[in-house]
Amino acid sequence: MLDTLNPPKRNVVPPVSREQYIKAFSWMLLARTVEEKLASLWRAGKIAGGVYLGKGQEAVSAAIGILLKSGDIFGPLIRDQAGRLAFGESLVDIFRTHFGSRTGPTRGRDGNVHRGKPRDGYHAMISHLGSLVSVVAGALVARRFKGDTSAIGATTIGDGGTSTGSFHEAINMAAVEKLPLVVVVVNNQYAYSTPNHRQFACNHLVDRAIGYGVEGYTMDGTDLRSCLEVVAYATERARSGHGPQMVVGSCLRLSGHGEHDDGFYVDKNLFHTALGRDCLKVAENYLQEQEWADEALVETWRRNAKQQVEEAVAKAQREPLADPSDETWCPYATQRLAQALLVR
Amino acid sequence: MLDTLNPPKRNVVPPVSREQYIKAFSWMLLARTVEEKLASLWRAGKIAGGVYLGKGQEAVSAAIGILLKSGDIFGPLIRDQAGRLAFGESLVDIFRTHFGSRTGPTRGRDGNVHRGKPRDGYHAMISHLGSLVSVVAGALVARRFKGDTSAIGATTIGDGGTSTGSFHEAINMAAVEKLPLVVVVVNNQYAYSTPNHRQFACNHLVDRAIGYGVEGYTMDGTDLRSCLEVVAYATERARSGHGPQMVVGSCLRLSGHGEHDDGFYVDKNLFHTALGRDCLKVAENYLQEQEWADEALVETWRRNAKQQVEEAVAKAQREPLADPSDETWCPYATQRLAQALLVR
Amino acid sequence: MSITYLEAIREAQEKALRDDPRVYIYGQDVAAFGGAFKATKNLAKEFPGRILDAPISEDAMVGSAIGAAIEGMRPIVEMQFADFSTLAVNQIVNQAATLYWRTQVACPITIRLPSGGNPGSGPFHSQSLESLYAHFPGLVVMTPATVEDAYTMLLEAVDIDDPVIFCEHKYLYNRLKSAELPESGLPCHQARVARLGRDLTIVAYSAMVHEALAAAEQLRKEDIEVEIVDLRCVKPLDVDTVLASVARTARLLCVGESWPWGGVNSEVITSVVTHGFHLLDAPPQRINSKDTPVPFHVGLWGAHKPSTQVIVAAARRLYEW
Amino acid sequence: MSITYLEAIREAQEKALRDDPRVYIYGQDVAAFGGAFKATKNLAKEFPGRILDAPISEDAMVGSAIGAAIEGMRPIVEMQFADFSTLAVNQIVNQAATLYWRTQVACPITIRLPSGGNPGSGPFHSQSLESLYAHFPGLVVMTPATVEDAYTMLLEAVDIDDPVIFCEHKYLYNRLKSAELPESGLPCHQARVARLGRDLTIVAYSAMVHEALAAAEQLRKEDIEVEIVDLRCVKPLDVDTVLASVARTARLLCVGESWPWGGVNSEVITSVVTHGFHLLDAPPQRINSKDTPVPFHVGLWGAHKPSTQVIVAAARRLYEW
Ligand SMILES: Cc1ncc(C[n+]2csc(CCOP(=O)(O)OP(=O)(O)O)c2C)c(N)n1
Ligand SMILES: Cc1ncc(C[n+]2csc(CCOP(=O)(O)OP(=O)(O)O)c2C)c(N)n1
Ligand SMILES: [Mg+2]
Ligand SMILES: [Mg+2]
Repeated sequence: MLDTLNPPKRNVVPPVSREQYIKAFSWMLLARTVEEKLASLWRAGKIAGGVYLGKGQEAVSAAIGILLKSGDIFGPLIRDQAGRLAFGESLVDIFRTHFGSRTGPTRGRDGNVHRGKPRDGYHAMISHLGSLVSVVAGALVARRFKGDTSAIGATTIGDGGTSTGSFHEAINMAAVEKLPLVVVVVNNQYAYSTPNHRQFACNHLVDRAIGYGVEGYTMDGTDLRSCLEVVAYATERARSGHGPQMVVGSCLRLSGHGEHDDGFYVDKNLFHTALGRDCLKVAENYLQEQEWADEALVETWRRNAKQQVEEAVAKAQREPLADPSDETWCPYATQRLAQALLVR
Repeated sequence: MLDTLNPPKRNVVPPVSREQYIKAFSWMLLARTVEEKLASLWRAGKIAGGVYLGKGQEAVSAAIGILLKSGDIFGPLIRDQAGRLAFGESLVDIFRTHFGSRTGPTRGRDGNVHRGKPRDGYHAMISHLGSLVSVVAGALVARRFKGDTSAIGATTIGDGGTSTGSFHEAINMAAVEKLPLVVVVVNNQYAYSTPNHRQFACNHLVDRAIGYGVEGYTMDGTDLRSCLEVVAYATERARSGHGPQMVVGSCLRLSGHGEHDDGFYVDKNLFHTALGRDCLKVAENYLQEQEWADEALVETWRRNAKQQVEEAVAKAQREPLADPSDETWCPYATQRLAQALLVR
Repeated sequence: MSITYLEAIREAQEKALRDDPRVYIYGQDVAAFGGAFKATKNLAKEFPGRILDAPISEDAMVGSAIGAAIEGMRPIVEMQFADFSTLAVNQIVNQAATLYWRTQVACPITIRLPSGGNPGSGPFHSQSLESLYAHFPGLVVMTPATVEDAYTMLLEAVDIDDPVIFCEHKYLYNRLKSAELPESGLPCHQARVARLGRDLTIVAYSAMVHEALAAAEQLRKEDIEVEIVDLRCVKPLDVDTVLASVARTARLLCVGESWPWGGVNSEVITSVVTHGFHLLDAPPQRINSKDTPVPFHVGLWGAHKPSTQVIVAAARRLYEW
Repeated sequence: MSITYLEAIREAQEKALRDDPRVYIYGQDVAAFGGAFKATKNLAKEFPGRILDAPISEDAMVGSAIGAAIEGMRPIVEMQFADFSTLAVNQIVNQAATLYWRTQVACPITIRLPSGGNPGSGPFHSQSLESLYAHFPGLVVMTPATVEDAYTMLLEAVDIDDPVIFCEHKYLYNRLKSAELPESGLPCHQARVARLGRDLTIVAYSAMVHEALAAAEQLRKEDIEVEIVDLRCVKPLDVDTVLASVARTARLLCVGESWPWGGVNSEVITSVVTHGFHLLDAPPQRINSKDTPVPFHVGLWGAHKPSTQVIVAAARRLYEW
């Protein structure tokens, strides 16, 4: 399963344990539950703007979130609900951000997936694809300056995002600086409506790794075990001083680009290939195969996830929304500057 | 010598002929002579701004210029004097541009290496590195629209320029469109003062080709024969429908970054390696080895080149410089717009 | 039958493609998908091979359009949102905008920027970047406010030999409707008096023309007659038409959705006071969005951008000066 | 002993590095080479590991500085020329400028832009981009005109919690000298009256302050006393100081090297007329570079940018109004 490009296969990663697998699965399940709720809130007109789901990508994302440690840095993208949760995001913050609550991390100023707590190593993406990679790299430069040699950083990017100049500059720069950065490329076959063959012409995106002088691996994005193994390997390599790691996980986007989109353009055949498997189902089957959990236990978890989500939504809904009268409309952080402007 | 990365070695390129070699050598010699003159004019204070030389890179550049045909497209960079000449640039235009002559292709508006005749397929670079690659690619898109299936385009980029996002986006896009684009990367070991190891971390820049799904080759940039062979192969591949080609030529910049720079930071050991060879000398030796030309003949060519250059300089110096009173200071091409603004 | 602002943009592209073989469209998801906003819907079917999906490479999208234009084509580049054009700024302002000036070779490209705010769009899908581009020499920056202008100006943009930044307002896409499309329109370098008035001139462009019109209707009830100049094109700027209006009304209020510092409003006001200072009986005024990013929450967004009510209040104050 | 504007910039960086372990410098050729203009000369030796050469990746240079700032560092990014910052526009205006507003995490980065024209530099090594950045909310845009300000403002830029675009003028680098460096200076949000006068206010910034001063000396011979306000920082803009000066002189001429459309001049004039219309006895005027790219040929360049003579003539006309 460990399909590495650069280094020889090595047995540095212990086999995936029941405990770890179940932990990851729980985040996947919770993420799926969150997103089903978001979709229904959106359909009900309770969320302005767009709603973007990570359906089909929970395995990749959960694996990243779980294999990062406290003190690490994470720069998630739009389909990383599972990873965000695993990295420590509070459920209620998700809904606060979507509603535009005054209490949310962006206080209604930015919405949906544009949330984070950058000072805690949990970065808040802007929309411009590719532009977060260098930010996470820079955070790692800072850690090096501060003498923190144990932390690593991880960020994700879509197949489409790999075409951005920002992505290229950032990964090259991280390679020059030999930063402990793990870049996980999630190839879900489409960028909005654009299929791979209109996005790039190489055989496999992992072929880019060698050109940056970074280590590259592939993984089956629909298979949690593959993701846990490969991401464990990559994070371990990064942590032990082997510089940037590029991991390419393949899967299929199992939702529209956003909830406004029915994805009519997706090649329907893909749903019947290995790429089209639902990672959540695959993982549930594996749990049962391994006799790590039976259907009833999973059902309990599912109910539990639902309940947590309902509670979080209810809490967020009781909280005040953003209010223009709270705003000073001053963009500056520097106190004396802000004050001088307010006086004027 | 033909060191290809992707496709199997094939004997599609006929051996370099005496005639072709001599033709290329002549352009190299002429370019060197032009640049020596430019440098001395600069030292004499006759040229404002910077002067940038292609010393040590004439073999790569001449090979490109010679292997492009009439109707092809060329996007040269700063160290491409030889290629520009081989592609048809007039000697006097070089000096006109450096002097800021009213008669030059930019009429004094832009200077030194920023010249071209884009409508003739000879593009005029702006300073921003990497940004010309997509322009040349776009010209090839246009050719495809126009049904021109025989033309190709070539452009060069430095080791430093490969770090730009523009470069990445353009070559990826060209690969997706399968354009007949030859990108020649001239690795002269430095980008201004910055050595390769601060610029990229891969073993060899040609390793990038596979990640774009383009064919990639290496060549010895100090050896005209290698350059003629490999560029012939790459241009032929592009012409016959094999999509973008990436050629990486290695050499050493044998001048400062510009004439203002003494290059003190260059590792002096490099001058004693194969990279540090002067391609002009290497080519001259080869001519003599092959008994294609003896010292006396080369000396005649040299004198001839000098004379041509002196005549061009003299002509340019007799011509009027740009004059602000000629300028309408209107940036628009649209006649009715320009007129409306002038009336106002 | 009625046609929307968005449909007008689609129709203009269809006509341009039909009439001129040099036209093609390049952008993310513009082909089979028809574009994020459906501005190129069905065009790929109608014009096979001439509508090309681009990778997520804004810099290369514009760079390649420049190269194609050099070869005589007339590309239309669709940015998925105006906000993403910040990644193509270099190609736009340094390569496209300067090409003709440097080489005497024209650069007839049109870059469509779906612009402006919409509820819930947030800071990175709401920007109005006309002022960024208008600052640079060599660009034509169009900001159509009507269905008719969306149509004729886009045709003119494709026809013009200079690079055009075509700022189409997303808020108007489906909200603005007209009975039919005109055969022709004013040339882009002419502003339009959108409403005649006596007491006060409001200069606006794009979606703000409609806020201004709504404000004018309210003010009419107070017997304040507002004249409205729709700039249509913010670069070049038709100062003459503005001056002529101010000569009639002696009062100037500028309304724009972009940020205040150095935007369209400040250019209009400066042009008026440097050339027509004596025409004014009161200080010219401006209303912009607040000087922060565009907020996500609908309430914040509503307070961030100029609204009819704010315009009414400012106009009343100016009238009473 | 005397110290140049360029040396002041070097000294400020040296002091910042010495006093604050959070400071580091990132840019092309800034380490062993000391920077294209030698603004970081010897710093790599003095502060090993804290001056890092960057690949030719302006976007990643700024992006990484933002990431480091989030972690509490205070990076200084050197662009080799202001002109190349167009490749980092997205990181600057969308990521850096909005970070605090979005997340309440400050983004204390300083981006140094070697700006403005020099003989023979041409369209892509001469740009003045302060107006581009000042348009966007969240950025502080400094434009020091003196050796002293180059020093104290750069220290302030590093100290400030917001992203600062530090526009240092290349023409002044080696031409401008001072006896010594000050201990401290005005805060950046305050403009400075660079010369007292009675008849006319000239507002300028960066290199144009010196053209204005030269013009003032000439005009003095005609008994026209010019007051000069050096803006120092164009965003935020100290309108109060300008208004106070105009209140004394009743005449305003703005001089800036950037392009006219929507630049500093138009923002200053608009701020003055909207807030202090009644103070003016004559139409405010502006002098900018011409609305074309910056030409290469020295003669064209001289005619493209505002010169002392043009300022003198405009000031005289305004005085006689
Ligand atoms: C620089 C940039 N250009 C365009 C967009 C608009 N856009 C948003 S998502 C998207 C597709 C992204 O595809 P991919 O990177 O494969 O991620 P996925 O949505 O498949 O997870 C596009 C084009 C953007 N966000 N950023
Ligand atoms: C985008 C961009 N950033 C910075 C520069 C400034 N600059 C001019 S030449 C140069 C070095 C170029 O190195 P390389 O690409 O290796 O070409 P070489 O000079 O070695 O031929 C730099 C940094 C530039 N021209 N463009
Ligand atoms: Mg995708
Ligand atoms: Mg080089």
